Amino acid sequence: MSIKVRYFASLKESIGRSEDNLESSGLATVGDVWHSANPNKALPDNILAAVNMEYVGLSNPVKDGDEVAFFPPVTGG
Amino acid sequence: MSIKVRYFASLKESIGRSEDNLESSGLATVGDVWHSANPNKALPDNILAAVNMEYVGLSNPVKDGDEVAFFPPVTGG
Amino acid sequence: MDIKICPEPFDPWQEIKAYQHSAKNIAGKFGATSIFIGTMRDFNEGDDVKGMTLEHYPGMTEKQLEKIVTEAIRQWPIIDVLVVHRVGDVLPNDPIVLVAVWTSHRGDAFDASRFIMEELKSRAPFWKKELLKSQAERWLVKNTDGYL
Amino acid sequence: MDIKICPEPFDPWQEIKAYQHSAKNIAGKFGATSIFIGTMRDFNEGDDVKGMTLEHYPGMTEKQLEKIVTEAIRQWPIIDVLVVHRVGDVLPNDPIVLVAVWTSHRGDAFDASRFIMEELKSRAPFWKKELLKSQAERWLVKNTDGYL
Repeated sequence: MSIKVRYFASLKESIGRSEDNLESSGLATVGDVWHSANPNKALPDNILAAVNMEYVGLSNPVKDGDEVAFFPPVTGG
Repeated sequence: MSIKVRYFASLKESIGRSEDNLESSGLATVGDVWHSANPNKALPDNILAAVNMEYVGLSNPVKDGDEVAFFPPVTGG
Repeated sequence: MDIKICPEPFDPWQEIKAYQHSAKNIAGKFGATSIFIGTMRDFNEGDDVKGMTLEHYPGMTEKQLEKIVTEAIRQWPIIDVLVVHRVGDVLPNDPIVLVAVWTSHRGDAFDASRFIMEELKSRAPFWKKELLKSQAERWLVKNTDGYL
Repeated sequence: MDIKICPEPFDPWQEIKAYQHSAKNIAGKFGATSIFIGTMRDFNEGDDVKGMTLEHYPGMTEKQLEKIVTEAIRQWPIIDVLVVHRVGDVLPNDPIVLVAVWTSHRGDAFDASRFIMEELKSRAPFWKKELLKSQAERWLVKNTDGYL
């Protein structure tokens, strides 16, 4: 399956990448996507996740073609 | 003593005057001012009163030179 | 702080913009601006309204508005306030009242602008007489509670 | 209803005025307009701030703002809503966000505009990085609760 992973703001800076394109099987949840894209790095505290631009929890399932995003708490407005 | 009395809005229309200049002794309170200026007319319900542009009750004392106003509930904004 | 009674139509955006430019000391200092504008509608209580006359009590109106703004400044950390209220003959779609509050933080701006509007509605001596399409005139009798 | 993401500075008064003119069907129908404007300050947490970069997640930002406005429309009798949010490089005194809500009655306008601002602050994917006078950069970490 193919998953696009996106990072924003301070998380993007600390990881040093704005996106990954994962091609791998066995990705069941958003948490799996993080670990597959960042094998040596625990997901930092407070990081939010979205699938196809909707907020989700880390146990949310993912499917082929999804866009998964990770980012810190929002500070707009 | 000399008291200027002012009326506004629907009260002004129903009385048919916008002001009275009272020259009389024995005016102790705002209520006295109303009755002196309008001897045959009870103060209508809900009418508000002000002395020198501050809200007061009908039992508020008045003194020579005061401006006393009567008007219906306000509807600005 | 400025409080204005306008006998002519006013443009609320122009009023705010001009005031904000003139109050140069607040530039860069405020983070939040909360603005309320009351506008005349072309209907009320089921009737078509052609126009309105806004009467006030010159002197007392300004005095009461100043008291209201002073009370707001005592309650919230306010940087600046502008209040503009129309009087005289008003047409549908004309702005009637403008309240603008500048603060550091948004909660204070929302709370203070609403407080000023509610107090203005209940205490500032203005009276509205509507002219209906039927040519009938009627005095409005009571303002509603804006917190409900 | 309109939601705009602005990569360039915007004039909030011009935005509201133009929107109100373009939405001709609302003229004469609304009695209340509640507006909130968030503006960049030249200081924060005790430091002088030279500028700010506002990052967002194109697509998700618009989607979340639409959801927020739709929720507001479901909760209050709203006539129209305009939301404008700046992105990119921002200077002190630049407007960052504009929320305008048109309703018949003032309580609804106040409640709905505040709701939209609070939800925007907590859910719309924007992130601020400040550039201090000292040349240091720092990401803001958390928005405060505007109801407190």
